[in-house]
Amino acid sequence: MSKLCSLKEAIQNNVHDGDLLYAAGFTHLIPFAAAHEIIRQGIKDLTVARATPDLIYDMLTAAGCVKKIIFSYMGNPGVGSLRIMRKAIEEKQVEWEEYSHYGMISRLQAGATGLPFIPMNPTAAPSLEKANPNIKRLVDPYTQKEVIVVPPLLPDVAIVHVQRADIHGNAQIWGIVGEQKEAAFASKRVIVTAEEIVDETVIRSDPNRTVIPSFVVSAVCHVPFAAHPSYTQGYYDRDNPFYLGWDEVSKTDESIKAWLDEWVYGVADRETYWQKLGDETHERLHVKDNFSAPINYGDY
Amino acid sequence: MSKLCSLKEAIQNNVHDGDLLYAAGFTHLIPFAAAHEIIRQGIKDLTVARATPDLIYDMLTAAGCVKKIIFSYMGNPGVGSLRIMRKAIEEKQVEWEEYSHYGMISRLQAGATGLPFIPMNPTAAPSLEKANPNIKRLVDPYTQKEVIVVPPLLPDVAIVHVQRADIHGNAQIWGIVGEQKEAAFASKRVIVTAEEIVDETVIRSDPNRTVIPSFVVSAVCHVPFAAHPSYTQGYYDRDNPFYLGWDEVSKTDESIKAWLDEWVYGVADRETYWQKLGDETHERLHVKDNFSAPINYGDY
Amino acid sequence: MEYSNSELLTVNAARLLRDEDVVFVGVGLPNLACNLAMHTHAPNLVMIYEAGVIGARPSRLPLSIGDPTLVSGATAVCSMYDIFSFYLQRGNVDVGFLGGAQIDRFGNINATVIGDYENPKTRLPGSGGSMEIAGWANRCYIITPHQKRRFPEKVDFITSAGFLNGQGERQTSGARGGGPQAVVTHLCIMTPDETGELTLTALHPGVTVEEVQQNTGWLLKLAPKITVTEQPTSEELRILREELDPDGIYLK
Amino acid sequence: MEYSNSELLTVNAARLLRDEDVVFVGVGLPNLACNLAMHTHAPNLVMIYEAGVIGARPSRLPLSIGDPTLVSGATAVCSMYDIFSFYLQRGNVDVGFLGGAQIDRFGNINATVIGDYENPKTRLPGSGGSMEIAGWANRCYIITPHQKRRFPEKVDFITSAGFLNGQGERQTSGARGGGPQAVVTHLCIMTPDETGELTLTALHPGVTVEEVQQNTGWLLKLAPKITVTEQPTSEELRILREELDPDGIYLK
Repeated sequence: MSKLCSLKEAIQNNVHDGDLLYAAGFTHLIPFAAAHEIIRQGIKDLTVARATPDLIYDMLTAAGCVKKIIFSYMGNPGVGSLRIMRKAIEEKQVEWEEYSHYGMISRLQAGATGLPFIPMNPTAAPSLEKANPNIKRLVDPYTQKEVIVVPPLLPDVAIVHVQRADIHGNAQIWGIVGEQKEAAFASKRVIVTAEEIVDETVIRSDPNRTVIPSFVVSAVCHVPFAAHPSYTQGYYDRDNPFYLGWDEVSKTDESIKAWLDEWVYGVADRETYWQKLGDETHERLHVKDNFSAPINYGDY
Repeated sequence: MSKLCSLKEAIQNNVHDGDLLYAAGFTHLIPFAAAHEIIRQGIKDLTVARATPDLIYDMLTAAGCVKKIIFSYMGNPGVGSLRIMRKAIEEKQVEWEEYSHYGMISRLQAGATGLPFIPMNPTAAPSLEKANPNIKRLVDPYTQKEVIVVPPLLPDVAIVHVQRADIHGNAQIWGIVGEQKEAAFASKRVIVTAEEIVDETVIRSDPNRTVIPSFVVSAVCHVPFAAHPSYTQGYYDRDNPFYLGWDEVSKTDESIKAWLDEWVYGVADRETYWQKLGDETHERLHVKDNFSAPINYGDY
Repeated sequence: MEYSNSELLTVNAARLLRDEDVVFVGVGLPNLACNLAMHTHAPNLVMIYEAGVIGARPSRLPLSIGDPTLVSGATAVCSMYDIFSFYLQRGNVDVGFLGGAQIDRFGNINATVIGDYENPKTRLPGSGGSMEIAGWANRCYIITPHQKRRFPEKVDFITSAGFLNGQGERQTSGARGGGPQAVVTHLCIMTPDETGELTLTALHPGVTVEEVQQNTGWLLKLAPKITVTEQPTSEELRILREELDPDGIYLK
Repeated sequence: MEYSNSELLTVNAARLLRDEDVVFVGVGLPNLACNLAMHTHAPNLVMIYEAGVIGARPSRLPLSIGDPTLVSGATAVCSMYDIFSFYLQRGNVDVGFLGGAQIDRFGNINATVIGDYENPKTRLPGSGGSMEIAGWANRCYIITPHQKRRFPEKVDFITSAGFLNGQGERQTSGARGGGPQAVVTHLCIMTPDETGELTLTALHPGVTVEEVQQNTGWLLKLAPKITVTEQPTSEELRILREELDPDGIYLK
């Protein structure tokens, strides 16, 4: 059964005002194309969860889509501050809920595996536990020592960008796999955007590579370069100048508005956006091939 | 730093009388060669843990190496009863401790991740929980409902057979990956046997495929066909007639002794064992090639 | 057309499956039933094996749960911890097939021990994954030959939960799955009533209520209306015999 | 030979690493320090990144924790849940590098907020993985410039634990790691005494105790014997400048 549709349709059908959204991808495969489509569709009051809000949630916040943010590290990776979200928190324009990376990922793991909590060992750091009542303690019945527990995170919708998927939604990822699997399994609905839509036989030629199975997927969209300015391992590089440039763009309301007008509202879809970036950028982000050693599954 | 050594050395240095042993591999990559070497070295009083004891622990029990068995399914897969272990339990010649598959694997997961317990949801089945005091209950602090918990399993030594490893111990597995990773990370010492010892560059050409990193490995041994009569995906098939034949062999003390004399005590190592199996068997277990679609990691 | 008891069981099990069901399947008859359903009314069935294989397309009859033919050509392979947690515990499995040495009045299954647990008369293989399948699959089906010793009023050990002692006891246990929805035997189909008690609801062609009762260890409740199952069609039998088990390993 | 403060920090951080250490490393100076150690006395160092990369061999200077150059040629890549649980929580990480906006007398770090948490004066990025690194790595090293505002007597928020309020409070917390073993600044090296209080144990060449004290927000304890660190060698500087950061991105 094909779940292939346009990104526009996928967002229309699966992302609604007030949803809890998890746009997955730790530093890699960040689904920027989907976020831009959410902005274009004017979706409001989202609770957005990510270990690292990154530029993707800075953009959603700037466009007024965000009511609340759940996170564990709010920075512009390798650059510095995430100005828009930081200001929104400092000025209390958004609500926030905060964890450490492992706490955040444990919440997803609990959601993805159907558990009411996941334990983690004590870290000795007391302040976040005091600030967030969702972080609790339990006594280990075997040693009588205390463990920290966090509750499941159960997003309404996860968006996951992948290297390749078939039309049913079976999706394969390589390079940094982050929390993609956990986000997909934890969520009620899953949108997959893919660099390539491949025949089912390609997926079936390497089943160990499959991270997300078709039956947890709601929609599959063919969106090359969907992760720019982040990257897709083996397809294109991270656009570091973009990350550095965002530090400037995000300094004033005017420059933010101008950027959104030009690069989000002013383009119809990712294909237009990519073409607009131009040849120099395409060339700069191009990567040479580097193939893995082959794997023999055997013909049984 | 090379950890390459003979299987004989690896067992001598890492498996001791009274150890808790986990020979990993759910139906696939079962490390029979290592078990035979343990028998040859006359190691005693082992506590042997595996989800499925399979023929490998039937053999260890027959040879008098086993004091206690921890398991979740004690059968000859696809054939029927595991006669030797079953008799040992019925006649109380060994101690035993029993879980469901998920309980067993959760114990390994807890051990491998450094947690004092892992929760699982209630299954409604009451009897095993009553029979095994290690299975406890906790109240979920978020919903006040009960969850089942099991404590970590922390073997003294794990044995893991893999398709390929480098001399440092970085090991890659494909096909059924079972509980190999969890067993390795849970254990104090890890012996890796490999169908092929490859150059480090082969491992580094596909880092997502690596299941076990060098620094948890104690010894690496080059042992082709180490999994016979189970199989190695892409290398050779499962020897079904052997599994069927074991049902006969394991019927009497005489036939068991004769088998051990001929196939374990009577052979020096796996190479001799494999040659002794003969051409007809080699041919029957041979598999044709079937390669995965290539993966481009990119040259960054 | 003539058919064996195994064929009858397999055909009736296959008919309980729906298209797009995600099925947690073992080897033997359940595997044949799933493949039969895929060849007939449920082409989009997804088969999951406890060894961590998803969407298997075995090109030969798998002889064990870890047969490599389950992996080559599958859509995904994951670890054992993941198959039980992300798939089964999370609620992603629609159907589980179960069997066992004893099945009782409330659909509880014993696959662990005959006699006392500490002093076993006969030691059986134990749970494997069946405790979790019975607890967490949305629907479970029990496939078994119908013999009196297999159907005691109360099992010696509850390896996998049916409805426990009935009357909603399963519901208060916290287990997410719906429990056994049907017991398919070579004589009949029994389904639980609202209290969880197995009730005779359908007979296979030519079988009488008396015959079923004689082979059951308690006074079996009868549904107000007992139907008769449609006998295996020649197409169903052809697929089983020619395509799925040509050597008659499971169906003889 | 002349050297910058960043070069001084990096060289002294590198010297704290031992061969075969498994290091949980971020981008920037810690990454350079690890690479320098690999090029000198610790060729078998294993670098782990919180993005899930093990044994990275970056062929260019990684500019973010998720730089694809960390993946190509690494020995292993795993999920974020796995890197924190199988590696860090399990105790497989020997060394963690940490930094932060504030470091206090007992080596506690604030990377979360200046001012009140609910009413932040300045909102900082937050923990990321540093809470777990500080808790669970066997040894932690804090690398930071030495300025008075960075070294208050007490941090506003303990993002990552040092020795809390000292006197064994960390030990009773249940955290497995040994806590910060040294704070390396561009002026000196401070190590905790038996109560967990940071103590001046070594000065960099040409730096005085007074200079350190003027840049520290409390009356800094002095070790009975304060040593002087060996200045960066020309070979160390050559590797840093020519091989590791030729564009001077981090070392200018």
